Amino acid sequence: MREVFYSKAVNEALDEELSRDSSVIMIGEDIGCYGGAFGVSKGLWEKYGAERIWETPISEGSITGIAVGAAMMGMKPVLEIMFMDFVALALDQMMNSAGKLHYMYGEQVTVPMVLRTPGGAKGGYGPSHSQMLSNLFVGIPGLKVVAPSTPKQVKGLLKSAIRDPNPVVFIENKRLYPQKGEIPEGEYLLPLDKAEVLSEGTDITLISYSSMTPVCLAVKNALQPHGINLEVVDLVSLQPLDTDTIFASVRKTGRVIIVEEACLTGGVAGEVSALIAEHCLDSLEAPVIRVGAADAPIPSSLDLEKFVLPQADDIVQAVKRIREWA
Amino acid sequence: MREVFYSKAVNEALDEELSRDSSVIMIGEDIGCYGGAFGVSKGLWEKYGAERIWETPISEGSITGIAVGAAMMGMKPVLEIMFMDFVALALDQMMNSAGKLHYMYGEQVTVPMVLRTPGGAKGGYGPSHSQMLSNLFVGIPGLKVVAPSTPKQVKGLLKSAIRDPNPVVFIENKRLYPQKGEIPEGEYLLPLDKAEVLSEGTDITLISYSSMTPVCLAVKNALQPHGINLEVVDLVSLQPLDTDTIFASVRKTGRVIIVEEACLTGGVAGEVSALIAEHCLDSLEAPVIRVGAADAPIPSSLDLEKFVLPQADDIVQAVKRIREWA
Amino acid sequence: MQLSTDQLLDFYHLMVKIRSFEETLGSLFSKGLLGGTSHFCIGQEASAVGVVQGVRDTDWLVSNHRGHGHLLARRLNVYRVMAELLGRETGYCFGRGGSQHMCSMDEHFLGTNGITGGGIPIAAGAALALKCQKSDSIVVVFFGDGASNQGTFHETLNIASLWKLPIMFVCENNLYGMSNPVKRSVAGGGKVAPRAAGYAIPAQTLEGRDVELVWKATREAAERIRNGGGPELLELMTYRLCGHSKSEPRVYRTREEEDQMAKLDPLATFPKRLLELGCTQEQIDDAANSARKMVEDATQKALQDEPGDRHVALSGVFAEEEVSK
Amino acid sequence: MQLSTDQLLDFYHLMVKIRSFEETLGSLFSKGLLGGTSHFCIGQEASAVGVVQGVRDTDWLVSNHRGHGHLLARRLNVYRVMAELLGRETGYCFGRGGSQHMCSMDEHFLGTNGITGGGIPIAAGAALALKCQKSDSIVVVFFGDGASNQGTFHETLNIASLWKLPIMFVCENNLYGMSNPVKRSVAGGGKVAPRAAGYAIPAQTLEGRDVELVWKATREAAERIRNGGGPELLELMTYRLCGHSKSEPRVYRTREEEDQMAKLDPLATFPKRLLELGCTQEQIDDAANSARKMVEDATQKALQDEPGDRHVALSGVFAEEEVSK
Ligand SMILES: Cc1ncc(C[n+]2csc(CCOP(=O)(O)OP(=O)(O)O)c2C)c(N)n1
Ligand SMILES: Cc1ncc(C[n+]2csc(CCOP(=O)(O)OP(=O)(O)O)c2C)c(N)n1
Ligand SMILES: [Mg+2]
Ligand SMILES: [Mg+2]
Repeated sequence: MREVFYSKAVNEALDEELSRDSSVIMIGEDIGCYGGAFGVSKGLWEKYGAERIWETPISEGSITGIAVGAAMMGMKPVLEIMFMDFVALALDQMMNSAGKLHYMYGEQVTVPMVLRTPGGAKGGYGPSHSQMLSNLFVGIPGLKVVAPSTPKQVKGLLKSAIRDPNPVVFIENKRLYPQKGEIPEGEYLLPLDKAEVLSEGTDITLISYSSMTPVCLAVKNALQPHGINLEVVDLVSLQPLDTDTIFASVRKTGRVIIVEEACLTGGVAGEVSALIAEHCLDSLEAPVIRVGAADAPIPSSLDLEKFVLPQADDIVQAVKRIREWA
Repeated sequence: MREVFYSKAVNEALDEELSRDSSVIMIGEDIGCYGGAFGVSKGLWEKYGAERIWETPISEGSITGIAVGAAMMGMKPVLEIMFMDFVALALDQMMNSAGKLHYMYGEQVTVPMVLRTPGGAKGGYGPSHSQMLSNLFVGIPGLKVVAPSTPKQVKGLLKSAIRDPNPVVFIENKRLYPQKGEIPEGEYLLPLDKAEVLSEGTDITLISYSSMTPVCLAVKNALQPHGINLEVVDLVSLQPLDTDTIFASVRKTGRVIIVEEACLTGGVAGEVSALIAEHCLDSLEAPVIRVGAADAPIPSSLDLEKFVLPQADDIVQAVKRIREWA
Repeated sequence: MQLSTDQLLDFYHLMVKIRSFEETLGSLFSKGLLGGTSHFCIGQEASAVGVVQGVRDTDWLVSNHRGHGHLLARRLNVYRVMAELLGRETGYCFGRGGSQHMCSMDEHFLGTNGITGGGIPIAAGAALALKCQKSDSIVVVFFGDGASNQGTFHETLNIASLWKLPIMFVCENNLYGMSNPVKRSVAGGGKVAPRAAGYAIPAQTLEGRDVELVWKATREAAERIRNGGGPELLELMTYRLCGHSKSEPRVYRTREEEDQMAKLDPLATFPKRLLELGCTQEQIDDAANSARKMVEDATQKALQDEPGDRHVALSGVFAEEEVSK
Repeated sequence: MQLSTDQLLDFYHLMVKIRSFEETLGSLFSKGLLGGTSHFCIGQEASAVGVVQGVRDTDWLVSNHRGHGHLLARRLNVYRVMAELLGRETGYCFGRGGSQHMCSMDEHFLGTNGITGGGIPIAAGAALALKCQKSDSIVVVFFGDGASNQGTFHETLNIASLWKLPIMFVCENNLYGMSNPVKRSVAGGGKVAPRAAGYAIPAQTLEGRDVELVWKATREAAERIRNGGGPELLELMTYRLCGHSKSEPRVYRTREEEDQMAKLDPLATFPKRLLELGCTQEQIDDAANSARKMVEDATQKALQDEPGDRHVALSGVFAEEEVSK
């Protein structure tokens, strides 16, 4: 094991896959000598050259379509959308092409592309550069969606995503990029469809993904001394959802709080909650609580931002509420 | 009261609002002499002329931005996106501009625009012309979303939507256009944030919207003779959800089936179910069941389409399942 | 390179096949045997045949919503195309795709596309793949005048030019995008080719109803592109001698205009040209009759077929995992 | 119409104010007093001032992510602009918007915009409103060379031309979109103006660091547009003498290039020109010093202010219902 930054883990995954398979190419804005807006692709352009690293004009709609077309023809494009807020411009091609082509073209083609994009707030970037838009993709048939929270996950999953024959929306996170964690030595792959129980507990299940997972772990540690034993389940995969792991935890604790950085309304937490309400009703000892961002744009001011985005204390409050339930 | 087609009710609302307020304009493709792809705007171009009815080139991204800009300057644009499948191209401007400007520009501007679009399948139109994409909008702060199911609703709500100072996504439905219903004589407005209990019942609540509402009503009628008394609640407004009405019905029946034409995963039904799981857990006598489209593209073949889209029989089966619950 | 009379007769055969196919669909619609909708290319057969026959069978095609001509000009199996439209499992895409979402990788046909302008970047992506793979194939993408107003047109032409992609942009300018005349949709006079200059892409506007002219221009452009010359654009002036979809009443144009345009119908003019070039009336009639017969037989056969079952409807959303690779 | 020396000194004053504002932000960032990020327009002051001063105060402005120059050239209150950037409630948008999302309707400033190319259709929509309202105001929209590669550029220019909207498209071509040089992003040689011909929109490429030239061209174009002549495009060649955002290391260009470009810095060249035109060194220094002082005072004042509270953060998502109307 060795410690690396989340951003470096992404970079290693890209590097290893570019090196093992010449059909892997990268497409995106400022991914050349600049190394990507968050430095994630640093060094790759120098190493693999402009024939593998396709730096594009600012044209999110078409570069997504270009990734689709290249994928249909046997390439494995890894597309970077610089901020997740810009995926709206890529959505038509993801929804109406990438997610549908294998099915609607009678399984004659596959679309083995990855759309990598950093979601979430970095602090002060404001309404158009801070959103976690996981919800936009989770309702689209034919797309896989993953949102890793640790360096280990992000590396193993990105490699799997690149090798997967289906389009994968790969949600990174700006706040996680500078976080460190241990990763295995040597090559490893992780499955795209598995949640991870990051910390076992008995009283309440905290379900989260991406940037909110470390926050949940911190809350667990903070409450442990008070005799509250939280289980932290990281969804990892948002589409498909690993219902086996989710339901097992819910059945164990009977109390669930789902935490995400996306807006409360219409988010992935709602889908998870609905699945629980359909399949684990008997096990529930308390209502399913969701903690998420307020249904508001994310303000630029750092002070205002804190009121809109879910904070550790919001989770603590939810824990209190759910414990009070008879 | 008089009987009109759903499409005609939309047309009347447009006509009345164009006539009462000169700041109302229409923007869209083929909305001139052609009268819109589904004939909804027939006659308006002849009556109000090209200075009010702005027929555009095929440029969904920009015409949405144009509607936003015109709205900021005091116009009340009614934008038509010909098929809901194409809203992905409009999403950036809806999400990153329309929904945010009032808030992020410090309440100096309002964006009183309506994006009208027909969702849902018409039968055989295939993967790119049949989707109900309500879920794309319900997670976006700052947008109101309505999805009327009857001629009466659609007329009163469209008039309210046009007068509302906020951006409203107005989901019409291709299958509903040729359906008839009674509407009041003279002018009337309906509130944008209210659900409607279309048929009272005591045993199970069916919650639905848009095209699935008449299907739910038909199921109610079919099961009534078998002694099953269903309550049919039409959400009407998807954002905000009228939780008062929803919860009241759930508390009454204790059993809920949520039905929508959108894909099962990541849909509005999930949000509704999550709200119920959080706020009405004590009242639930059975798991909350969702009925929706399969998580697949919508095939072109009429025969295949039936397997993917929710059918009356799927609701009947859900009713059976939910009744079996102890 | 000159076209032989055999080739010309073959072109005529293909054009009649397309016309006959569209007319057959029309009557299937009116008989209620066809669901959904469909966009016929009646009147536009020459641009389809001229372009598709002007490139190699191993060059890749990307089409749009009005794609039956492109499919048949590439000699896809008429029966399986018809079966697809009829929603039968024997169709190219098991009936899942239908008219606007049909593909045949065996025939290097990357698909029709229901999103106006949606195929343009996909085609560039395919061209990028060919470039990465050092293939000597090129990509041809068809789109209409209306589609040239989409952002994807602009973005993709720019990128294709910058990257010198092996792609031919073929705009079938039939003067209308649905009901919208080009004068009110394509600024500056209704022509698409002048836009290409903004991206340093060579472009020509040609009479698209002249199959020989189209064939020749395509062949030449294709060779330049194949030799690394970068993208080119062909604008083919044409006219759809039918409604936009199914049988709409065409309120946006006059019957006089249509009558004028009918005189330029390639299926009316081309036989005369064939006679001039020395073909016999019998050869011409044979070419036409055999085409019509193929369509009729194909239709009868396809009508017998069954639609897919629940499994066909619900499977195939995801491709199976690669076992490793 | 000629510019008086008073006007020219005023332009210089505005340009220094912008420069000083950006430099102040830079030091606030390095002191950790500013959150998020920000795009400085150091080196681009002349295009902002020349354009904004070349139109009427009642003409509407739409800006992009690099908007501080546009805001200050329109004489927004420096203190409130600074307060907005500092996230204070006294800012133009209560601190909700920040650098990339700032608006002042009183000053006819329709907003900066964080989505590259996002402001272009919004501006056309505003111009459509003016046309509907039979106003004699026009709209000016600023965007970069990079933004000209977005689909919205194409779609909007086309529509603006077709509808003869009262809009001036101003492209500040600073040779880079973030790290991407125009030669690798704007096909055909890196110039944006030639694209306008495809939409029959008159366009000129001008030296954007010459504030007088920019002012004059803007004035003339604005009058033509105001008189119903339809949209025009101005491409203003300029250079950002700083990183794309905050203090990035600019690996994508050489220090030599930057040194060459620094010689064209409008803040270095314009004072010489002012002397030539008969201004005294004292006048020039006064103009500069008063500008710097305004920025300093504004900054000190804004730093004292408080950020908004929970209510400011969570309210205002929806506008109140109109009571009827
Ligand atoms: C994104 C999108 N917008 C609108 C439509 C509806 N539509 C289908 S074809 C068409 C007209 C296309 O015109 P053109 O590109 O000129 O092709 P033509 O139909 O004339 O062959 C329109 C508006 C669509 N399918 N997709
Ligand atoms: C849709 C979108 N894509 C990418 C970005 C990231 N980004 C911000 S500014 C910029 C470069 C813009 O270049 P240009 O238009 O030339 O303006 P300049 O920065 O040079 O003033 C990029 C890529 C963005 N904000 N929005
Ligand atoms: Mg056309
Ligand atoms: Mg630039």
